[in-house]
Order: sequence, then structure tokens, then C-alpha cells
Amino acid sequence: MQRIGVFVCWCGTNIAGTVDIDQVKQAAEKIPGVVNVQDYQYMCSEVGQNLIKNAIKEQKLDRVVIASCSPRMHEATFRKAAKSAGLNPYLVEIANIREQCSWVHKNKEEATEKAIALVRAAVAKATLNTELVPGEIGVEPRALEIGGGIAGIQTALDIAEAGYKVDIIEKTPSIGGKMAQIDKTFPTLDCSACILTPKMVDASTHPNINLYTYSEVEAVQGYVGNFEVTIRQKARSVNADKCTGCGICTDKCPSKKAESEFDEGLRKRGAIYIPFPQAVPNVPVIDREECLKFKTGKCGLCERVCPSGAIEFNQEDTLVTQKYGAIVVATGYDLINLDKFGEYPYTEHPDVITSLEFERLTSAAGPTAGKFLRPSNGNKPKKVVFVQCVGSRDKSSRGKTYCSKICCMYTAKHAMLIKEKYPEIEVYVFYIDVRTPGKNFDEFQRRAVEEYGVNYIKGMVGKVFPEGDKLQVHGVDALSSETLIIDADMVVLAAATKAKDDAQELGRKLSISTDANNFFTEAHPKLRPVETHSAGIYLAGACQGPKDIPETVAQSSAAAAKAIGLLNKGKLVNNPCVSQVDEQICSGCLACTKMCPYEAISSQVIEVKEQGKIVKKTVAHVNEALCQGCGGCTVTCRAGALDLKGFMNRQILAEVDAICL
Amino acid sequence: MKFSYYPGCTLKTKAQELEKFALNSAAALGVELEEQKEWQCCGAVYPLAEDEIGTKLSSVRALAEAAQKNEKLITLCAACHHVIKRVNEDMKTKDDVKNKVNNYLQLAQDYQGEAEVIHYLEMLRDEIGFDKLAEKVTNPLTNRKIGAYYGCLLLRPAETMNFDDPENPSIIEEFIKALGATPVKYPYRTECCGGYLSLDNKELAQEMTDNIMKSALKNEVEELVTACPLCKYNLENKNGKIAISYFTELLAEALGVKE
Amino acid sequence: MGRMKIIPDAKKKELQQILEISGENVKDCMQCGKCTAGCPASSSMDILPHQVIRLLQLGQLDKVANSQTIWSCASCFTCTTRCPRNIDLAKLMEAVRLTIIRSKGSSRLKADDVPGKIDPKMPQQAIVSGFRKYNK
Amino acid sequence: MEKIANKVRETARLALANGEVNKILGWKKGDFWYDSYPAFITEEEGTASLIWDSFCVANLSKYLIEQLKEDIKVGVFLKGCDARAFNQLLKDNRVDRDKVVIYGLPCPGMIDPEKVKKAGLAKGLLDVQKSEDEVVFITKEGEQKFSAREFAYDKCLTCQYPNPVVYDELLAEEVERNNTTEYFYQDVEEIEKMSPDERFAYWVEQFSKCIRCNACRNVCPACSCEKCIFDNSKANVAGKAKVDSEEQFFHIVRAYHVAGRCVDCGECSRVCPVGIPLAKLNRKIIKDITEFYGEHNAGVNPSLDAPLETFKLEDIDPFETRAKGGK
Repeated sequence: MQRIGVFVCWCGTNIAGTVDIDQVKQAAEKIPGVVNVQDYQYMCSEVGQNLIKNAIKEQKLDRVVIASCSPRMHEATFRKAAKSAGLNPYLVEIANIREQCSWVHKNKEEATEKAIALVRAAVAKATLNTELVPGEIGVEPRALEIGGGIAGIQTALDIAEAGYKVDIIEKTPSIGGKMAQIDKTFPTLDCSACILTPKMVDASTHPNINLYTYSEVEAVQGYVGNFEVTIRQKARSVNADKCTGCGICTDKCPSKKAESEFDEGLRKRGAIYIPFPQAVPNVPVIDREECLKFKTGKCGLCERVCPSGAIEFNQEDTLVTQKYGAIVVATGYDLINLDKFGEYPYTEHPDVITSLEFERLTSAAGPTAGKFLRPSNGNKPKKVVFVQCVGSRDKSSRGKTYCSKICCMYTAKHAMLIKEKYPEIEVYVFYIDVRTPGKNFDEFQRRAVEEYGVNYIKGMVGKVFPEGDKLQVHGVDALSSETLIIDADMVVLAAATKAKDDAQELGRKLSISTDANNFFTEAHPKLRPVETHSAGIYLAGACQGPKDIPETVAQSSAAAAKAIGLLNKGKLVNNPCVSQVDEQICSGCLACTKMCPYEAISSQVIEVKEQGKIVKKTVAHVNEALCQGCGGCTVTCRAGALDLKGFMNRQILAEVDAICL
Repeated sequence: MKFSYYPGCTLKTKAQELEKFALNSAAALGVELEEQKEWQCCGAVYPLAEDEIGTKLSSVRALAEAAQKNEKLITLCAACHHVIKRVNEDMKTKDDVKNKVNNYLQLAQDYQGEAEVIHYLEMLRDEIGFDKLAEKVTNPLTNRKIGAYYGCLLLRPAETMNFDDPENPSIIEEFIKALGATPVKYPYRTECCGGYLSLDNKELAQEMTDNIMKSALKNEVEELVTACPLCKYNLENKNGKIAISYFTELLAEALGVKE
Repeated sequence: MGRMKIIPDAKKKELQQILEISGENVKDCMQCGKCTAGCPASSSMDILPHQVIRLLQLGQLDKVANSQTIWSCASCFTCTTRCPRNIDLAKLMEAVRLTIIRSKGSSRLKADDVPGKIDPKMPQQAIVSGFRKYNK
Repeated sequence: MEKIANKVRETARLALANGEVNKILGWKKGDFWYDSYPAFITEEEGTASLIWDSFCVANLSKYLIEQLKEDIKVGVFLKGCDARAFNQLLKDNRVDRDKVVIYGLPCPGMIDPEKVKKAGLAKGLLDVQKSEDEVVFITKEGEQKFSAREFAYDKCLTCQYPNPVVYDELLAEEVERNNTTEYFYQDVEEIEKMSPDERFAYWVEQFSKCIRCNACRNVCPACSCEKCIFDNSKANVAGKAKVDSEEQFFHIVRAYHVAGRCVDCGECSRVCPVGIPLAKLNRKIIKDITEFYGEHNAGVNPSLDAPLETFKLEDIDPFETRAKGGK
């Protein structure tokens, strides 16, 4: 017979006000196996815990039932206390007589009756509790960073500095991301490249960081601490080890029709190209769609002119598989396609541009060497109109329902950049609301108005009519309720941000979820903002939602801290309440594998002795590291071959029986 | 190619040319348009109120007849097309409207939006193809600079009409090109002509058409085509500089069937 | 300009009726003004399209009903097509017109007036449409 | 049928002779006219005793579980319903397809000895022969002919799959499907018409007859667990007392365990010594599944997952769809 101790907590008047503690005690004493019953005002206090510890030792208790608050509140506390008194912590059972009893009932008599039933059930279950010992799994001391923009670079540098190896996977030929395309940053107007490129170099030269550029995630397997990722390195057609980055090939390439992705199509690039001068690695890539050698079989000029013999037309994609302890997703964002916004003739007229194109047009390294000129005729504009919220806060099928967050600030920045260079240009900004929370943000935007004389107009633009060499902007000033027409030379559209188109696909590979807008979902919007629901996978930057650079960098360091914390543990402790298979009973139908949401059950062939003979048989096998103890498999198994440790079928049935008695 | 054809009242009175040239051209193109026997006025304007059922009935009759014959329903007048297409969308998506209409009409078989209604221009684009049309042109309209005037009803609301880009359409320009003429795009080609305002608020309607004509003139349009009798009326009302015709007239001319 | 007494929840019943007739919720509007900015008839409107919605949001149905604006709207659906909040303003305008037309004796246009307004070339479409929008 | 029986014997003999299989599962004739029972043959000469007649109702596929534990290849004769059963066993990983050679037998429908006895024809009966739609009863006195339908098992009258859905070799021409879909759910509809109270009373009465002989479970191709939950003392689900609630619990849990996996062979009803209409219960669930998740015929296509073992977001919520009280 077990020696069970029952400890009834008053929780001040929280429980004692509605439940008759004495009656509960008396009832508990009568339950077979119960040898010691005590009560105290606050069982979770040090005094209360000592009460339990002493009773375990003095009364030689082998099971403990605590009638108190929800196990979510103090189960861990009491388990720890039991452990320190030498009792296996999983022999402790909680009867929740607060949240599920005293808090939800008024009638003391009935509440007391219910509390007694709950205690009886907990004792019935505790009687069948067994010692459980959590297992341990190792942690691969290496992190993977998906995405090589500022978020990925920052996270990788932080993790590398902590002494762990980090691999960065970047889809494009160079790291740098959107920040590399940006001219100046708000709210300080300092040069984006000046602060980013040193970090890019740091990342590429750090002994702990390894870059996989022009690469993508092919497949992800495993679990926290032990991910196994297959990386597809796309064929660059250039041998990175041999290439010196001299640039002769890109100069000589006869095919110069492709639009430069980096310059947002405002400049042409060759079929063999380096995305931008500060690219890391400084190794060209051949765009096989554009390359004459690949299209027609003729040419091959780059191969002939390359002094180091680095051109390899026959290169193929290669797959690399690597183990990681932690993964940080930092895949960033894009701007929405403006094809459907015909009222702003973006696709029709070269002088209607997006904000990202504006960045390239004002950048000293851009196609106009920083001179702000009209793409249509190369002349200096006299009037420039900015339209904010193009597709943001838009409930129609063309746009996104959310606020893109960064546009108000970068539009103010753009307006100031124009005014700084050319004070005579008239600048208009159409806005719905100006949203500038952030350190020194509102002051920044107000400076655009007050010091630079940018004309902010609360209202929207209805349509832009190209008339002659002008863009006739029809707008409204909602504050004065006047419609207005501005003959502008350029129109800059603050296109909404959006999640990467392939976010869902990557999410599926990683088993992390995306929200309705395809941004990755954090585990908790306030308290776990950089974690995902999949242990060991973290989020950084705009892939989780629109974000500016300061916020992205802050979140990146936070994600790095989480990843470092995990890698630093070296070993992970399992929750021992996982499913187990009774191989004797298991028929190997594997219905459980289809049910398991964590892919924790697989099949294995074992040998069993049957009537003196060795027989092979297929049975289910639970990976204890992956099992989350949800119990879905146990109810799927017809024969009851699966059972959840700590919540065995017979324990649950004993509880039910005890309540029904 | 055979279609169920819905003409509408204006085509039988003030806009006979729109229909005449359309029918001649269809014959030349080998398209059979079978006029519905007992068609009624479409209602002229789509009933925007959610609770109006009566004014939707005649459109449903036309649609149900086409559905019963298993033919696409072809329209010519932009207004009729707008009304019938939107009513059809209601019958497809709004259970309340569908039930009430069917309760009222008591057709042999309930109508649930099965029919497809297309405009004559869509027939040219999607069923025949502008490249095929170009091959059939016997009398190319070379050296003519023609502007398309779309108006509102074919294009908007964009999701229901699903006709072309509502802000930057191209179907009529492509049509003009197929006939051998030079299409001229001018920015106001999708702005409203004033529509029925010309009945009660002539000044406003005039102001609206003026803006359109100015834009056309500025872009050196020599003649305008439209698919809507009311647009044509409004555009012609205070204008002498640019000839305005139905798109079917151009078509008949290019196909050599304009009598 | 007189001081307007704003009671957002006033005229609840009438506003509910407008919502029922139009199927549009005026609360969706965030007053960006894009409807007004593109409206081809705004020059003859005493209250601009975005103000119509604002007034409806504030329960000022009478102001809208007494305006020239609702009769200047040509139902061209430009605002409807562009609205970032997916509001069909053309339907709201129609709903306000209908609340007037449907109440007895408050027609905008008398049947007797119509013959004086038409000319020989005017298509039926204009007459039927105009009549439907202004009278019942 | 005798022609096909010859082919059965010849096929079995050849298979054993050329070593294609090590063992044959077929049927043998017993002492009585209605007695055709399973035979396990390993020697060539033994195949002469194999038969194929109107009483070969026993499903041989379930014996494969035990037989295949040895490392041998087994040849088995399967009718339409048996083949579906085989597929279900395959789905449940209970048999290894590579170790089985299936000889398919299109089934003309089997004769129910109970019906013969009830008609008073059993006395002095020597042999029963069947041809096409007729059944001939042979006694010392002579022959009597009847319509075969009159004496067919109920389950054969509504059979949808008389031809094997899986086989390596088909031993006869396919028979035409019975055109009886309209009667298919007739017995189910009868219970659906009852009020909840009537229905409860009906099943209480039926289950009270149960003697827990477990014949239904033993014959069922969907009941193939190594150890049934009801036999597992550790599981603590079965009591020992002979009380009604125990039998009700057993049959209802069994119905749920085979839900979506029942191949509708009707064997449970046939073997029940006290005549509980168990197949009716299973068919009710088949009907419900069809209504909720679309038609799913267990054992017809083993690559399809059973609807109750999978979850899709588009799945309907039966509790939401059907009002309280059940149908």
C-alpha cells in the first residue's frame, strides 16, 4: 500500500472562503493509502513547502497530493520541494481546488463536496503515479541564419561573437539585403552603406561565420538542438575560390539587357554580374536566363577573358546537409506589386516610381550618381509628389490591411533629401495619418515640415493623369475640403510592404506558422516576440512584420540571445510525460503516425519471440525528443498500445472512477 | 459560333446604328447572334440597393433564357451589359437575392447564375481574337488616329465587371489596332461623361464631357469611339471638333460591310 | 459656419436603414479622401464625397439628405473602384437618395417636368436612369 | 461452379508443384451439405480435396496474419468481400503483399443454410447445386429447383463488390454487380426512423443477447489487433461481470474501432450465434461517414486513408451539422 500525504492549501481566503478545509481534510483521511493530511494558509510559501518536505521525510511518504491552485501556477514549485526531500517529482499530484472549484462556485457546501471529489481523484491518480526521469538530448553547437540582410548579419555576428559557429543562407548572390539598397537612414540621415558594409565585411571574415550565398533551404528535418538542414547552393557558374573579383568578365559581357535587381530596374546589368560594387562575396554570378552561352551556345567571352579561369559553365546546383542546434529566420520583406493600382500609372510612366526606386535615384552609388533626375528625360524635376499608403491599410483585394509602418518616416526622409540637395524643388506629401512613434521620429518628420518646407497634405490622390510632360495629380486636402490639381514632374509611391512570396513554403519546411498576411507568427506577441511555436527556431526582422532598421537590429540581437542561450545549454532536458509504445500489443497499423502533429512517431521492425520462434514485426516508435505529450496517438490506438507517461489510461480512468464514486 | 443576343431598348430607337453595324459585322465574321424573343428593358441602371428585387427580374429572364439554351449571352449597350452582368453576380453570390428572384419569377427551373454574359467587345477579344479579326479586315483604317472612350459602365466596379484594367484599359485600343487604325491613348478615357446627369443637371454633365474632350484634343485624337449610347450622346452634345461613332461602325467599315 | 452639435449615435434607426439598403458600413471609412480626389462630379457638390461618409459616421443624415451632392453623383463607380477600405460609396449615395425618394411626396423630379428636359436625341437610357435615380 | 472448382484444384496443385507457394488456403467439404470449411494444404496431393461451392462463405484472408509469421509464401483464394478484407489487412500492416499469391474468385453469392432449413428443405438433403439464378436441392426422392435469390445470404443480396478488388490471377469471368444499391441502406433507414428512445431500447435488447463468445471479433477483418483492448487486463476497460452495460460497451467500442475500416462483409452478423444484427450497426456508421466525408469504401483502394484517421481543415463538424438528439 502506498503512503500518501495530502496537503490542503487555504490560499488565504481564496480557497478557505468557499471550501470547508476541515471537511476536506476529514474526507482525505478516510481515503485508503492516505497516511498524512495537513493544511496550511499558504502551502506555496517557504513554511508550507517545509511542511511538505518534513512530512515526506518523517512520514516516509511515497506520494504527495496537494490540493491548491492550478498546476500551471505551482506544480513546478511543489515538484521542486518534493525533489529536495528525496521524492521523485512526478509522484506529486495537484488537485486544483481553486480555479476549478472555489473561484467558480458560491455555495460552500457544494464547493466543499466538489473539492473532496477532486482530492479523491488526485489521490486515485497519485496511487498509480510512477517515478519518471527526464531524458537528455544533446545540442549541436551551431546556428543557422536564413536570410543575409541586416537582420541576418546582426544575429549571425552576435552568435559568432558568443563563440558559436553560424552559417548564413542568402538567396541572392550577395548579403546585404534591402538595407544595402537604401541611401540614407532615418532619423539621423546617416549613410546606410557606411554603417552596413563594414558589418557585411565583418560577417564574411569572422572565423565563426560561414556564408552560403546564392543558396536556399531545401529541406529541414530534426528538432530543437538537432536540426538537419539541406542547403541548395545554386550554380553560380563562377568558381568562387578561383575568382579574384577583378571585374573583367562583367565589363566584357556583351549581353547587357537584364534589369539590375539591386538598382530596382533603373539600370541594366550584364548576364554575368556582381549585384553591386560592395557585394559580399565579391564574386560574379551568371544569370542563365540572360547569358548567350546558355541561350544559344555561342559567346563564352567571359571564360576567355577571365585571367584566373574561374568561369565554369557546367557547374550544377549542389546540396549540403548540415546539423544545427538553433535556426533564426530573417528573410525580410518586399514591396507589393503596383500593377493593379492603375490610377497611379506606375507601369505606364517612368516618372512614377516606388520609394525603393527613389532610394536608388538619390544614392551616390545609384544610376544617376546621386543626382535626382527624372527617369523619363534626365531633367531636374520642379515638383515632386509623394503618395503614402499605396496599398497599406487597404481592405480591397489590391492591398494589405495592415500599416506598413516604415513609410511615414522614409517619406519624410525622402522629402528632406530632395530639399537638402535642391531647396527650390516643391515637395508635396499626401498622407492619411502621419505615424511616427519612435525615438526622435516625430521630431524628424516635423523638421521636414517646419524647417524644410515640405507640403504635407492630409488626403489622398485620386488619379495621376499624364498630360504632356507633366503628371497631373488630382488630390484632395481633406482638412480644408478642397480638391486640388498639382502639375508634378515626379510621383513617388510608398508601396505597401509585404511578406516574401515564398514565406509559406519556407514556413512549411520549418514547421513554423504564418499569419493571414504571410508574416511568420511569433510564439507570443508580447512576451515571446522572437520565438516561434517550434522550439529552437527564432525570428528576426521584417519577416515577422513590417519593421524599420533600429527595430530590426534590436530584434536580431534578441533572437541571437535566445539562440545563444539554447546553444549554451549543451544539453536539453526532455519532458518525461511522453508517449510510449507497448511493443507486445502494438500491431503496427501505424494509425498513430498519421495522427501525430509533431511527426514524433515512426515505424521500426523488431524481433520478438513467439511460441519459441523469433518473429519480425513492425511496431510504432516514439521519438521522445519530438513528442510533446499531447496524447493524440493514445486515443487513436485501438489496442491501447500507446500510453502517455504521467497520464496513463489507467490513471485517467482511476480519476474518473474516483469522481463517479 | 452562336450566341444568345440581348439588344436593349436604346438600340431599337436612338442607337439603331450601334446594332445595325454590329449585326452586319457579326454576319461577316461568321458569328450568329440570335436575338432573344421576348426581351424586356434591362432596367437601364443597376439597382444599387440591396433590397430592390423588382428591377432585377428582367435581367434574370434574359439570363435564364440563355442558360436554358446553354448559350453565352451577348450584349452591345454598355449600360445593359453592366446591369445584366451585375445582376448575374448577385444571383451567383447573394442567396437572399437569388431566393427572392426565383420565388417571384417561378421559372421552370430556378436560375442560380449559370449563364455567362459577355460584351460584344469581349466576344471579339476572347472568342474570335484580335489577331484573327485583323486577318478578316478587308478595308484597313490606315492613318486614322482614333481614341477610345470607355466610360464607366463596362469597367467598373472592376471585380464584378472583370472586363479590363479599370484605370488603364486596352481592349478598345487593341480593337482599333486590329482594324488597321492608330489608337491614341489619352488620360481621360475612363472618366465619367456625366451619364444620366444630362437629364437634370446639364451643366455638370457638360463640364464632365468638356474635360474628356479637352484631354482627347490635347493628345491629338481625331475621332472617338464608344460602346455606350449615353456616352455618345453626352460627348456629342457640345462638340463639333471630333467625330464620335460607335465601335461597331468602325468594325463594319473595316470589314467592308458598312452600307 | 454654425456650430454643429455632434451626436454620433443620433439617427441610429435611419443610419441602420441606410446600412440595410446599401449593405455598406460607414465605420469602415478612415477619411483618406481618395473618393473625393477622384470624383469627376465634385465641382458641383456642396458636400464632398468623403464628407458625406463623415457626416453619416456622425449621424448627420439630414445634412446629407439636404445636400446637392447626392443628386450630382452620377454613379460612375470611380470612388467604389479605388476605395482602399472597400466601401461602395455609390451604393451609399443611392441609399440616401432612396430614403428620400421612397418617402411619400418627396420626389426630386416630378414626372411632369421630364418632357421639358429631354431633347430628340437623348437616349432612353438617360431618361429611364434619371427618372429611376430621382423619382419613384 | 464445378468447372471453376476444377480450376481451383488445378491452380493449387500447380502452385505447390512449381514452388510458387508453400501453402494453399482454400476450402474443403465437411460432413454436411452446408459444411465448407477452411483448408490449409502444403502437399500437392492434398489439393484434390479442395472445393468451390455455394457454401464457401468463410473468409480466408484473416488466417494469413498467423500463416505469414512463418517465412513462407501462401496462395489464397479470395472472393469479392474477402479481397476487400485483404486490402484492409494490408492497410493495417497485418499482411505482407509480397508473401501472398491471390487467386481471385468472382462470387455468385453464397447460400444461407438457415434459410434452407427454415424453408423445410433440409431434411434428407444430399447436395445443393447452383446454376446461374437457380438453386437445385437434391434428395433421394429427386430434385427441386428454386430461385437462388430466395436462399442467398442477406449480405449477398446487397453486395456491391462480388468481384475481387485485388488478385494476382482471376480464376473465372467477372460476375455482374448486383443492382441493389437502393436497398443498400434499407435496414439502416429502419433504425433511423425510430425515436432515440425506441432506438436505445432496440439496441439494449439486441446486445442483451450477447454471450461474449467473441465470434464477431474473431471473424472481423478490421479486428486484427495483436491483443484486443478488451483482452488487456492492464487497460482496465473490461469488467468480468455479465451485465448489460459491459456488452453494450463492447459492441459500441468495437463499432467505433472498425468505423471507416469495416469492409461491410457482413460476417459479424453471420457468425453471431444469437443473431445480433451487428452489420446493421456498422452499416449505419458507413452511411454516416459517407454523408459527412464522402463515399469511402474500406478495402477497395488501400492507398486511401480512412476518413476517421485523418484530419483536414475542410472536414465538417458532425456535432455542428447535426442537431442534438442524433438521427
